[in-house]
Amino acid sequence: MAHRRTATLWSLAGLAAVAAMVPAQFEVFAQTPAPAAAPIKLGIVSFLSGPAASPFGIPGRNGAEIVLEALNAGTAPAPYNKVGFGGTKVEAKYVDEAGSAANVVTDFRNLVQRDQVDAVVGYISSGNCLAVAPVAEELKALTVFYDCGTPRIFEEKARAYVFRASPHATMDSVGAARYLVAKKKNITSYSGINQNYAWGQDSWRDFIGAMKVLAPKAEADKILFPKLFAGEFGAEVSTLLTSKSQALHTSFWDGDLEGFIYQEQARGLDKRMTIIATTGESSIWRLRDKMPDGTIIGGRGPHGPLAPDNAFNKWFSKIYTDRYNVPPTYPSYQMAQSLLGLKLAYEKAAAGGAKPNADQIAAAFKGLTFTGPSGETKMVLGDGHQGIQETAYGTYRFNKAKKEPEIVDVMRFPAECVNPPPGIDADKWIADGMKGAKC
Amino acid sequence: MQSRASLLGGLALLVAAALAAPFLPDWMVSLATIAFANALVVLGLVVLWRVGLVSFGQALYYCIGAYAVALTGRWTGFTDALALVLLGGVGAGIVAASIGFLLARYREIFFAMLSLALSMILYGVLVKTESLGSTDGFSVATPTFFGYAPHGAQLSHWLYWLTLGVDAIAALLVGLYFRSVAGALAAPIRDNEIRVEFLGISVSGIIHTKVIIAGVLGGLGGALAAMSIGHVDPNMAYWTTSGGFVFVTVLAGSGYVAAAFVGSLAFEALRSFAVDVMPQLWQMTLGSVLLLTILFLPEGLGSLVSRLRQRRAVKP
Amino acid sequence: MTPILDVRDLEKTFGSLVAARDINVSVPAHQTVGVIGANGAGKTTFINMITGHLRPTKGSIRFEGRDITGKPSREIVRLGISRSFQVAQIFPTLTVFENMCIAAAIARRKSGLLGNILTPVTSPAATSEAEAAIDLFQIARYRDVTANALPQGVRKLLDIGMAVAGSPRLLLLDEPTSGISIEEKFDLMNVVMSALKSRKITVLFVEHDMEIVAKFADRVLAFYDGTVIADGTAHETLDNPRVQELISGVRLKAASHA
Amino acid sequence: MLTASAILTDGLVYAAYLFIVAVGLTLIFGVMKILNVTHGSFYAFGAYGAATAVGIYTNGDWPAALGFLFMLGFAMAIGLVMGIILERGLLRLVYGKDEVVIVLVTYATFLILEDVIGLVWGTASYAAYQPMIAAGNIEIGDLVLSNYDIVLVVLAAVVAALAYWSLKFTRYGRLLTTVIYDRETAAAFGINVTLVYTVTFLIGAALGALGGAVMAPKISVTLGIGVEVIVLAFAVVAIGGMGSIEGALVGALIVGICRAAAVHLVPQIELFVIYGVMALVLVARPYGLFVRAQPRKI
Repeated sequence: MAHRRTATLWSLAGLAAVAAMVPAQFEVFAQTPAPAAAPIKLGIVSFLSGPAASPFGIPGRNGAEIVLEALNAGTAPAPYNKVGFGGTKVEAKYVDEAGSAANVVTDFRNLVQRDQVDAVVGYISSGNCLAVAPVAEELKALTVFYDCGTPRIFEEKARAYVFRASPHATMDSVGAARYLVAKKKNITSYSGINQNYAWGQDSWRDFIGAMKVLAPKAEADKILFPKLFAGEFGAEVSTLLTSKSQALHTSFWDGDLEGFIYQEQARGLDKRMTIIATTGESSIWRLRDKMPDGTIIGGRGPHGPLAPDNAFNKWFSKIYTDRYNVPPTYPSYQMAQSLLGLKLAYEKAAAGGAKPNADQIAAAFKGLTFTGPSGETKMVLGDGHQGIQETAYGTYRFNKAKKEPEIVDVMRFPAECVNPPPGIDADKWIADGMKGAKC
Repeated sequence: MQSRASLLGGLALLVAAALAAPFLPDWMVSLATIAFANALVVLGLVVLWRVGLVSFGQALYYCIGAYAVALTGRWTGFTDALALVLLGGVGAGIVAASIGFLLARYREIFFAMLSLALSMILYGVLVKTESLGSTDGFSVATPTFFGYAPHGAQLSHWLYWLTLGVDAIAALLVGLYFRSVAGALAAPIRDNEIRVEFLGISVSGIIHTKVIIAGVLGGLGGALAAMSIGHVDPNMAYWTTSGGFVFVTVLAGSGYVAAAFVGSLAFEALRSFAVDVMPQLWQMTLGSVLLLTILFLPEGLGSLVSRLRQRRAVKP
Repeated sequence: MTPILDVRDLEKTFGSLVAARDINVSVPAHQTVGVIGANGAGKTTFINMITGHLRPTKGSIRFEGRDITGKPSREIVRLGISRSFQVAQIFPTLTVFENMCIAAAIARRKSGLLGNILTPVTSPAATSEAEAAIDLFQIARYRDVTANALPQGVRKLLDIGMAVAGSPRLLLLDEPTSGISIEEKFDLMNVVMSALKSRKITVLFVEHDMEIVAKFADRVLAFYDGTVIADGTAHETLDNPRVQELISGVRLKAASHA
Repeated sequence: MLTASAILTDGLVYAAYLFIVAVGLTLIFGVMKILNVTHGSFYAFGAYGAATAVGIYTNGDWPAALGFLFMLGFAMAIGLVMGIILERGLLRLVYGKDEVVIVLVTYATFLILEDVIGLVWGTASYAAYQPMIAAGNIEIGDLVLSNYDIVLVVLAAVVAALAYWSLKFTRYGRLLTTVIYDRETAAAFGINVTLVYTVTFLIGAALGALGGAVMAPKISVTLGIGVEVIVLAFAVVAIGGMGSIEGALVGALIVGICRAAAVHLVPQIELFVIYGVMALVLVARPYGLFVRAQPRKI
């Protein structure tokens, strides 16, 4: 008898757990038959907690916030000067990307199905992008990745609803190799220190591949892969001190990059070899005079100080700096560029006047070419879903008079020079000698 | 009589949960699928916890189950969901059986630490395996059901039903196990191992069985989760994943088999809610709930039921 | 007839410490053997070696003709030797019935690799044996009391009852009356001994109280300095002058002073 | 030859870091039998505290050498305050519960404190490199060593010596040893175990914060640094034997030298070194190098 009652109680507990989730559902029902003036809803996903929050997540989020604010006010420069998206205001919901792939996928579904957002813009981790892409396809949910780098997203499968305006990471490593070879023509030896996870491994693979093509005589000496967030790099610095390499490639970012720079500087490694930091741009405003002069700096594309001197850039870096008291870094630019691309696609699809659906926006986004704060983006790879841009590398110098970081000796590489042509996988393109590069 | 009553109750709950699927929004079904898949791992931890052992490395089996499914699909193109789930369970079970020889010698915190070390070694191996995408992982082929290949909402319903089915069978078998000699010895072993040995039974043998059961359940859970998420990555073996499972175990308590399922669902709902409502403070929310559970509901959510029952029993 | 227990040249050393040496004892079935000796004389070491808790350094132990030297305790228990403990070893969070039931179910489980899993703990065979053992040891009124709430005497009875529920043929009792008040000792031993008699179990018991030894033992072994110095009927051993000088004498003197 | 001496010095520096991080954890475990996950929070708070202290200090016009001490003192004070709040406000309530349940209590606290860091210091990262850069470096042959690393090694040696001396030769140390050895007997002898617990937890918390403080100048102080440290410290402590100070020292040395050797000789296996060593040691000696299995009592 007692047990029967237990079973009943369990049923009640189960129902209660389900019921706990229901109110949100009613909210959705209430909003479905919305009036025409209802705002467009965007889900913005980036790291709001954990180690990737400070360098990427928060700048990305801030970039979205300030751009959407300007769009809603209609103060952005033309052709982005229509209010919101096509005259309708845009509302954003910010979600933390932290957690397992299961969490990220669940939160994505919640955004699309529970909150019924019109599009999701976000994702920093390549793993999360790879996990979200198939779900986005299954749900036919328009999704724009803004920062994740892996080329696999459009190489593994054709996608219909997934876009990425920012170029994939191959460009970063190829650009780094091209700049290095251009500046150090007689390089004989180089080393690499990259974090032991997909990003670090991929970056190094692309870099060494590009170096083999561009400087076949130079040899890779020390190849170091400390664990992610190792914090202490004493042994790595020692190993590198024993190397005769002229350059050191690193795709370290934020915490590890800054920690490494402090530690190598205390032991003078940068006096012996030039450091090429492919994400260095996102750290210059914190490292300031602690970033060694002469370091080769990349910013995952033409962002920040590497961005072209156009009206959009002036507008964006001004509104961002005014609000957050620090200049925008590349994640902010990537976010801005992605949002502006999405806005154009939306407005193109909405040309008829009615609110466009995901298919219409996707069709409009496909193959789009547009110009934003970081210059021109051409959606040409991945059947028009993956953007390419020019990239730029430069040499760091701290301007003591102005007390400001500077990037000098900037070299710009056209998009077709550092990106594979459509239809060819990045890995294969590099391995085959980067054929068809137009520099 | 007693077991028949809880069996009927469980069955009613199962049928209700299964029938509810078409009426619930899709995101809720997906959330419940992942929750119920994870609940299997939690059930395994409950089996261990009854004997006083906590594994901070249960993600090892979860990850093995998940990768078994994903790799089979990737290498052979085989996608039958049920067979893949069983494969995940068996694969994890084999691993559990082999490392069980080692683990069964350990108790208390040492058991927790060694299982943590083992799961972290798998994590390291997967991170090193660039051909499998390292930390990015890779996607899982869309599962089929005896040749039937559903899509969209149909797919999530079928995965949900499959998960419920596996859960039901697992719950039934674990319930029977708790009533067997080996299962009933959990409290005695926790209380007094030497006495158990002197009753003529091998304590390490029994713990070994429990490690295997927990391993199989972990593998099944991982396999189902992999199909439901559609993606696997080494993070599934990381210690924080194990920590999450232990968290739910504490939330659920070890008193009832059903608590693992309700606890897991409650946890997923709570996490979803916290991320939604306070994206910057969700860790604090989860931590506080865990803390309050330990302080005020030391036997977990399950004890709410027994408390209610006692209160009712007191009333005429 | 083969003796139920046959111990030859048994020796146990811990480093340079000799805990037991030259022990030769043969026990026929159905005998009740008392074991006496001062603390540290080697009684418990002797029991621990027979039950497999300690591995002998030298010598052999045979049970019903079968060599059991150095086997793990759980195997020895399965062969038919059980033991009780100086401090009652029971499962404190379970009730008396549950304690008994577990003991009975373990002994009655199916054989084979999965026997532990395939045998329900509350099989009819196990529950009826548990009830029988509870009745046999006269603790029925504590049947549903949690073990950590039991009085000392009942704990002892439960401990021995659990050993008996495993249907042993040889039972070793390590100081069954320790921690029990003088008034209760005889009652307790009466219950235990009649229970064991009814089950036809051969008994070896360690005891400090010579009156109890004299009353219940058919035969008494006296331990001193790790070895057996006297072996005979209760009277023979207790009257042995060396035993009186080295073991019981001290106690008798102390008793006479009191 | 160069490689060998580099391995040795790198190993020593890394071991110093590991020891300072692990010693508080092992002390708390030894005395209180608590595997303290909040140790990661102490570390993080120590690092953030140190960064704050360095910020305050470099704005003032004080001698550089004192800055290091100010930084350590500031961080350890934060550790002490946190320690007393946690021990008196929370852990006191759960003493006597299952060891594993207490681990979970500290895990929950750790989760909460992770967000507290975000609330107090925000999401931006902090730098505190000044003490390390100010310390300069010395060249020994081809190898350049940071003086700060040498200070770190000396500091670890001082902590180890202090711990050894105070456990052996002070009244409180002998009390601790008694409690570690046998809690019930200690209570029976009239030792105020509650007070011993509080003091131990405070020392452990301060040591955790010290670990974060000495590392702060070398790293970028950012969200999530605590998580990495927990597992690292657990591994060191598990290798040495939980609750053993000399175990933590030897464990740190083993891991430090193995890792340095891996980086110099076979960088591919660096990721596995710590867990590999830990699993091997645990297989051979289940309770770690310096702790013997408790004999089973009947």
